[in-house]
Amino acid sequence: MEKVLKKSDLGQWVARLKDFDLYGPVRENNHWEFNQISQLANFPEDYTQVNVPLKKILLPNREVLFQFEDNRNGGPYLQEVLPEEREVVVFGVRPCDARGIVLLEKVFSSEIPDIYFERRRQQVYVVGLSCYPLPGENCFCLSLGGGPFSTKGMDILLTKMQSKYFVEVLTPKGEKLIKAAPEYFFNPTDKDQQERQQLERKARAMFTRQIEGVEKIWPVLSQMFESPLWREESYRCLKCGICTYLCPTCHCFDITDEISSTAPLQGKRVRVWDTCQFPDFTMHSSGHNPRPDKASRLRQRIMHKFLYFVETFGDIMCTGCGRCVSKCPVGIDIIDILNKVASHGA
Amino acid sequence: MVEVEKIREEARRLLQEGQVRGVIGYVRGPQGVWAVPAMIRNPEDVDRLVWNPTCVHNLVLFVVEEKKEQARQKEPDKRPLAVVVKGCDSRAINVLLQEKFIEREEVILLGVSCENSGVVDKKKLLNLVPSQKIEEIVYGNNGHIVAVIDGERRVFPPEEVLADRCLECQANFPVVYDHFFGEKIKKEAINTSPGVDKIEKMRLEERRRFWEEELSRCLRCYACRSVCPMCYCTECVVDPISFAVEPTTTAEEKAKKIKWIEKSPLLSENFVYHLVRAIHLAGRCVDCGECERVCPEDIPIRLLNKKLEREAWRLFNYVAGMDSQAPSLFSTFKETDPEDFIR
Amino acid sequence: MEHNPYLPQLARIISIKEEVGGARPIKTFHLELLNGHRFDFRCGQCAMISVFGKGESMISISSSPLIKEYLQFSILKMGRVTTALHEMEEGSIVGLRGPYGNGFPLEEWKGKNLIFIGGGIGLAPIWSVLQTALRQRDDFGQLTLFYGARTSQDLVFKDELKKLKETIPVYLSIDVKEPGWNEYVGFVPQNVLDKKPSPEKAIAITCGPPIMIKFVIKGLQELGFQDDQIFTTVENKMKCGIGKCGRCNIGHHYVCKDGPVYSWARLKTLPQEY
Amino acid sequence: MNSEHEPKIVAFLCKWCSSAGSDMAGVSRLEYPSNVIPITVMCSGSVSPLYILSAFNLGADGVLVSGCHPGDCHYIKGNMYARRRMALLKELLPYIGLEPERFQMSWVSAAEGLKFTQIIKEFVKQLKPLGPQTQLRRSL
Amino acid sequence: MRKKIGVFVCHCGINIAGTVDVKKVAQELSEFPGVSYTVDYVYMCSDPGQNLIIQKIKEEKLDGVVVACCSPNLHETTFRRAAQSAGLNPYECEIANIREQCSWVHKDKDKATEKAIKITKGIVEKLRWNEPLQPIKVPVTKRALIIGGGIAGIQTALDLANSDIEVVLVEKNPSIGGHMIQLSETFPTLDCSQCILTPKMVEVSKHPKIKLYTYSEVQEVTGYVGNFQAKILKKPRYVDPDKCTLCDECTQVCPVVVPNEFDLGLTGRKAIYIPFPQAIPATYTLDIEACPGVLPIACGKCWDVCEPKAIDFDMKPEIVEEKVGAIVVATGYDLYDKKNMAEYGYGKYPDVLDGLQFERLLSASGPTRGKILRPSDHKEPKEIVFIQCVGSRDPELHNKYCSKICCMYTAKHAKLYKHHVHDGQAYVFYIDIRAGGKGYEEFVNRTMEEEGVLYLRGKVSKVFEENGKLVVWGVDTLAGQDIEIRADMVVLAMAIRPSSGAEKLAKILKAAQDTDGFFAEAHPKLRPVESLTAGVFLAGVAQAPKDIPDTVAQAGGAAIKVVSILSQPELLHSPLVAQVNEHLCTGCSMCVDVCPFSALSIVEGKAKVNEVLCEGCGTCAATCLRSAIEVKNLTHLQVHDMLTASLGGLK
Ligand SMILES: Cc1cc2nc3c(=O)[nH]c(=O)nc-3n(C[C@H](O)[C@H](O)[C@H](O)COP(=O)(O)OP(=O)(O)OC[C@H]3O[C@@H](n4cnc5c(N)ncnc54)[C@H](O)[C@@H]3O)c2cc1C
Ligand SMILES: Cc1cc2nc3c(=O)[nH]c(=O)nc-3n(C[C@H](O)[C@H](O)[C@H](O)COP(=O)(O)OP(=O)(O)OC[C@H]3O[C@@H](n4cnc5c(N)ncnc54)[C@H](O)[C@@H]3O)c2cc1C
Ligand code: SF4
Ligand code: SF4
Ligand code: SF4
Ligand code: SF4
Ligand code: SF4
Ligand code: SF4
Repeated sequence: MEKVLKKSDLGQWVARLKDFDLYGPVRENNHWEFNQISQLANFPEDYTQVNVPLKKILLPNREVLFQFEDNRNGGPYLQEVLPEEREVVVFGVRPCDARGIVLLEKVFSSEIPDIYFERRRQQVYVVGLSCYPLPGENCFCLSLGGGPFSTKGMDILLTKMQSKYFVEVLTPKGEKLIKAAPEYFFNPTDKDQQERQQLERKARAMFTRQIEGVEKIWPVLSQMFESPLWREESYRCLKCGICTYLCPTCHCFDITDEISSTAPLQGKRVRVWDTCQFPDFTMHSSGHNPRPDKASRLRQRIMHKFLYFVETFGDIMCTGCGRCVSKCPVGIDIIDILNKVASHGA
Repeated sequence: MVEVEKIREEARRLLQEGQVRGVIGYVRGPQGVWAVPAMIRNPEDVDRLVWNPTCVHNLVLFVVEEKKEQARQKEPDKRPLAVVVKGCDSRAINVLLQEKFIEREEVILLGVSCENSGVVDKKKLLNLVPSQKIEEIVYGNNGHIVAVIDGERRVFPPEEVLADRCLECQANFPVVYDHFFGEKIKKEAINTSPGVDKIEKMRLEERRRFWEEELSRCLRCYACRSVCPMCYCTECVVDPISFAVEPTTTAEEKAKKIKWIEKSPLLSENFVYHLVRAIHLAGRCVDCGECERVCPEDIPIRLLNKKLEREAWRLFNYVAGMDSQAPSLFSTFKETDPEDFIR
Repeated sequence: MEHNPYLPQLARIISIKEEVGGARPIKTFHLELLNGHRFDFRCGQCAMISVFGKGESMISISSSPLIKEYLQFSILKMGRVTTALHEMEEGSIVGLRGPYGNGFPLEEWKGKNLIFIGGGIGLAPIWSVLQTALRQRDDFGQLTLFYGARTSQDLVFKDELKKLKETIPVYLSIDVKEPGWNEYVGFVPQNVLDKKPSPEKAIAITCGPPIMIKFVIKGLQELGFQDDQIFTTVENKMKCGIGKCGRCNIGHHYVCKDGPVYSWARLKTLPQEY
Repeated sequence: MNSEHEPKIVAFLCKWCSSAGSDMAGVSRLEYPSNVIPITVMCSGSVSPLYILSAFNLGADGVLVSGCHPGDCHYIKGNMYARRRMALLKELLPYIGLEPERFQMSWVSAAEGLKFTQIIKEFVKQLKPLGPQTQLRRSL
Repeated sequence: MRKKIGVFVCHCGINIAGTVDVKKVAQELSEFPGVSYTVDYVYMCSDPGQNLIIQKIKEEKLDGVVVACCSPNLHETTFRRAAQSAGLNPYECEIANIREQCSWVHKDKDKATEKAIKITKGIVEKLRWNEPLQPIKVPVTKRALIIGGGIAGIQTALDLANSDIEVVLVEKNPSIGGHMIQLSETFPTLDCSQCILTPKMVEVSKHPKIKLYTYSEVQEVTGYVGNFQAKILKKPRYVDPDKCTLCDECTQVCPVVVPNEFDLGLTGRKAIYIPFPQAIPATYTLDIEACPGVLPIACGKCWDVCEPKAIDFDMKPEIVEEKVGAIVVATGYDLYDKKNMAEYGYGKYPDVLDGLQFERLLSASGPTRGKILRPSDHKEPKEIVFIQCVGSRDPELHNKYCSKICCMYTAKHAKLYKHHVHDGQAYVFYIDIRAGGKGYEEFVNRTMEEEGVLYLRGKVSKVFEENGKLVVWGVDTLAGQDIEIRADMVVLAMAIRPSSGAEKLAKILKAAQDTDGFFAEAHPKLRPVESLTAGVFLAGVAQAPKDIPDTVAQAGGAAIKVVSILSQPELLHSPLVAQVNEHLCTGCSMCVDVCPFSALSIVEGKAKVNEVLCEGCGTCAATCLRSAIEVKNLTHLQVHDMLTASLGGLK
């Protein structure tokens, strides 16, 4: 379903969504972050891309799995803690982040479903904002089958035009949101349609960064396990994990027990973000570490995204949002690395 | 002016003569102008070395990493490392010397002057010239920074684009070095930080709110610690991710590891993490500003270190990294140390 | 209610046996699930044992699936969780979730000779197969056990081994000479080479320290075993047990669900990340 | 704030002076509020800043570190190192917004039972109006 | 295995039970993890109480015991002994102080009970991680090294030797005797210094238990209490004492004259000389600095005349090693350097003397055979000015401390002057008179009253020469007027400074100096003869300015301290010492810097604890950023868990 919404009506519509928790991009220091908001009059002109991607709402940095308690005579007593029941609308999600959810779903909803993720996924409504102009200097979604107007993972995609938003309603969830204030949504005219298409074309022409020949990458990668490239490229890596923490698709976590009282024992089992870039991530209790150095960990990051995930799920686990490129403190550049990989195959 | 050709010459000589096992310096990064750290091992690669206002990194970190790496080797390469150091970086070297982490002979310091200027804060510059293609960034006159954008030169006054730490820097040329490139133009030594001033002027609740807002964003990625050359500990006391497990570590030892804080990025835990780190860096932090630069959440952590830097000076006349022979801040005292806070 | 894969069931420790003392102690625990829960598994699978407040550890189930009264785990004291387990008493309650992993393809081995080759705590996963094969004696050909440890003290299941000797050939070994030891002295792979088990209709199942496995495989190949006749298990660090937390992978394989049992034919095609 | 709040206080007392001083208060039957849990350490110089931060993290509303007067330290100069460390901590905590009253240091000799009680009394009095310390307290 | 801990709660009659609900404490603790037995009892320290502990340790197979009772200062030893007698390691017994720190200081029973529970839980948590420890045993070498052969060193040596302890006495000068042998008569009794000292010196030289190294210096000391190794440098004296017959032929022929140290330059001596006739050892020394040359033998006159061929130009410095169990520093003092006192013309005018020079003038064996004559013209001074506190008590320019003995010896000097020069007039400038000592006040008073010495309260601003007189400008602060005295001689009571090599020696011994440079005592009141370094003791002025009686008393004190160590077959040292986690230590040496007892060093890049020296204060533990060093049984983990337990959990 396609609609248009007057720019001035955005705030009215959002005000109608009282039953939801609303999230939208909020400026913090030097960047944008999805924070809870009470209203949304417009998307600020300088809104680019949030810093921590949407995954922070679906896979929060700390998720309580259950509580345990030693009730003196009966031994431990467990209490499952599931995510709160509350529906959340997130505004201004860029296509790359929305595609990130689709990839996360592959992991968390396949085989043994992860009920925490699933519950949150069900409750989250994604209202996207297409990318014109490109929000980031390192955007390269186009090389990975995405694009500045991609709708994957979205319930609604908004495109900012002259005086209105072009509204693509993509799922029943999206329809539900529109229904909250149907009077603000109109059918698009042909001109609207054309403007929308034109913007997309313009946006697609703006990309400065790209991978040449993505399709070559995974066959080449499978031959590159022992390549010296990993050592060279990882020399300056800080093993900080920013690249993965901020990645919309990275999802590694740790599970730990947090104790609030020792006597009687009381605590929570939680899962917290973790990353393959941390040295102890794979370290056995004995100290043996299958990925002992920065090179093997960088290799894991690239291989997981561009080879292993492809082998398992038939998709690349990177949406081209460019965060890891922009945010890496030492300029480790996945686009550059992939181009090098691709050129190995050439 | 630092002539980069001279740095290259020296690096080439050192490598050709086999005097060093490598030269840690800056090279042009994959994203154009922005320099990145690199280790040059062959004389042929020396021409990759650059020196310009984007050379923000504190390369001493890689000295630390190399040291650890060599310690793991069965047959360590005992030759020294050459490393390019700015003023702040050289102070970091001094702290490492003071703490006997390295010996003076292990490094050949290629000192560079910050040209009476400093390094560029990428975020500041990108706010001024959004999404344009910057071709080159070089030093201009009087501390100005010149950026070539789409073939055009734009001159920025230092206060607009320099990193905060450089604006507040007290040693903009190395305090210890073997070779020196550029001129020693001494900037006014101002032990001030407008950022710290601002917080000090706040009321208590405002300060609390300020830090709560900032630290609540901390992801505990530990990038601030990973980048810090002073955080070279084998195992960090406040973080559960860098265990020093060796074959001889017993099960009991592992079981007895203290969890001073939880791994979860709870606000309280973030506070404790940053407070411990601040205390641990008191008298050791050389204000290279790297921790703040790398923080993906733009948390002004430097202001914690800066506060303690100020207090160490005010209370104990101590400045980190100036003298590799002096005892460190907390391993000495004076009879006259202030004690008016004690009852 | 939906299944929550992270929520353990409660289990009671019904017995604890000290197998090995000293600096690297091993204890065998028998657990029984509380509240009448069932736990079906295959040989070679493992389970996550929780000590609440300390965490979880992945441990191989060493009893046979045919035994319903209890689940057996033999645990080497390694760190936080395992130390806590070693400090527990009979009657204590722990958490248990699983079973995890693929397990051994016992069905395919029917009628074959099984050669078990274990080292140290590595006997645990093998033990489950061995016990099952003993219980379904007619389904299998000859059973042979090679087992070694650093000293005679470090051997697990000492009492059971004694009994076992009466039914099948058991070749024990220790690394260095000891007074009173009249069996093999030397490393396990050497013992295997010495005794020359025949590859004819045989399956070799080996588990132990990585270095031992490496040489056992080499030895078996020398003896003429094909890569698909050799099975081993891999230990990678695990947290979730269900292929999500991203830790235990070898290439695109998640050891917790695609492993830990691998034929050498399969394992050798995977990157060396274990 | 709640004036009825009973603050939880941890006091790190050096064995030779301050702990003995608190014993002296006991021997002299000098009454003081029961809010303070004493933890006897060998020397004020052995109190790591970690202990103090951890005490706040684990729920203390106030922390006291007490040692021998300068020159009287059983270990000669442990208290002098403590003084330096604590001076910085004392500056740092209010900087992040923690009430300065919550962390105190004192010199109490083995004879100063009275001083010990006074310090505790005053500490409790100062902490009561502040209410519970929540800034560094871990809440799961 | 997890520890089984027993908690024993004492009522202490009503002392505890009156304010603390002991039953509730026991009850709550019984539910605390790891506690397998609890009981309360009326008097835990009584025999039945102790027996209860012993019995329960055995019956309940307890691995640890917490007694919640009075201050550990009172009964920790009692209960540890009880625990030990039940077969428990004493360090598995801990005290929770719920009396002094709880019941006695609170009135509200509920609150006191709650607090007692928290305290006890904390201690249980601590005990959980306690390691069983054994006292550290250190074998002891039954020998002592004494550095400095003044009266302090001599007295200590004799006291020790007479207690059957072997002594190595090292003196840097050619003879022992120190400053006392230079003195004339000594206050307050005015007995002849040499007369009372020489017998002791002889005794030293004869004593079978004393090994004497004169003209020697300690170069290096390694090891620790009970087991020191000292390297001693024997400077060559070029004369073989065994062959030398003291015939004095050599000095007769020696052509070189240099100032005589013994007489503080008031006389000269030859390049080959005996410092003074009663020198011990009784032998000559060839001053190689002064001798025109050995190679090539430019002179050799002495060698020619020496009958027994005692002179040996080829003698080389020799280093000997001695093993000792304890060390006494008795290196005494030097006078404050002349250079510092230019305003008094000291060093410029020959008749401005320091106290020691004046002693030599007074001495019957001195340069003037006991007559008081001006060095410049050998005339008897008729007007003499003594100035006290020269360089002392002057924090701005000189030394801030009081040199303590000057008041007394100045009074002595003035008195003796009057004895010699009856018609002379003596003036004493003083700030105030410090005559705290038995008979001292009386001595000073007699000097003032009987001898008519004029005491002027005030400072001297300047001394200068004018027409053969020394003009002394001063103020009399009592009278409030300026004073000018035209004197024949001025005697300065120069400040006492630690002897010149003290700093070097302090480093060698790793013994601390105080801010004035004297050796620092471990505690100003309670451990005045012990240094900060275990096994190193102090005697005499090396520690602080003092007179002979005090010196001798301290020497005796030092001796008995040494005996108390060396009389034991082995030393027992508390095992509560620091330990290093080598995995974590980076060798930054911050702990080494802060350790007050120099117990730490860096060995192969890691901190290493000398368990004998470590006192377990934990300063290192708080300094180490990486928690790589901790004190046994009070580790970070223990503190952390105590905090967790006593703060009672989070909500
Ligand atoms: C498939 C499989 C089967 C196993 N079977 C047995 C067995 O039968 N008997 C036995 O004694 N041990 C077995 N282990 C090893 C056992 O899991 C570890 O020794 C144990 O997790 C150490 O936990 P810890 O908390 O005591 O150690 P710590 O070092 O305190 O904790 C480290 C954490 O890392 C993880 N971890 C560390 N090392 C390993 C490891 N090698 N494997 C998996 N996770 C690890 C755990 O999550 C653990 O909680 C098995 C491991 C795997 C993967
Ligand atoms: C002018 C004057 C008059 C005095 N009159 C009196 C008096 O009347 N009555 C009285 O009670 N007191 C008097 N005193 C004080 C008296 O001199 C001291 O109390 C006494 O000499 C202290 O003895 P000592 O052994 O500590 O030091 P010292 O006499 O100084 O002896 C120290 C010895 O150690 C040796 N030594 C130093 N360093 C080393 C080294 N590194 N290695 C080896 N040996 C070393 C020295 O050579 C010396 O022999 C007087 C002092 C002065 C200055
Ligand atoms: S962000 Fe950069 S430095 Fe940090 S782990 Fe990733 S690649 Fe390494
Ligand atoms: S990567 Fe693509 S989708 Fe993501 S922000 Fe950039 S243009 Fe938009
Ligand atoms: S770098 Fe920033 S987000 Fe990461 S741990 Fe440090 S302060 Fe937190
Ligand atoms: S915060 Fe402290 S312990 Fe952690 S790495 Fe830095 S200095 Fe080391
Ligand atoms: S704390 Fe920050 S500014 Fe200080 S030395 Fe470390 S990285 Fe540099
Ligand atoms: S302070 Fe810590 S890291 Fe440094 S030397 Fe001492 S024990 Fe080692």
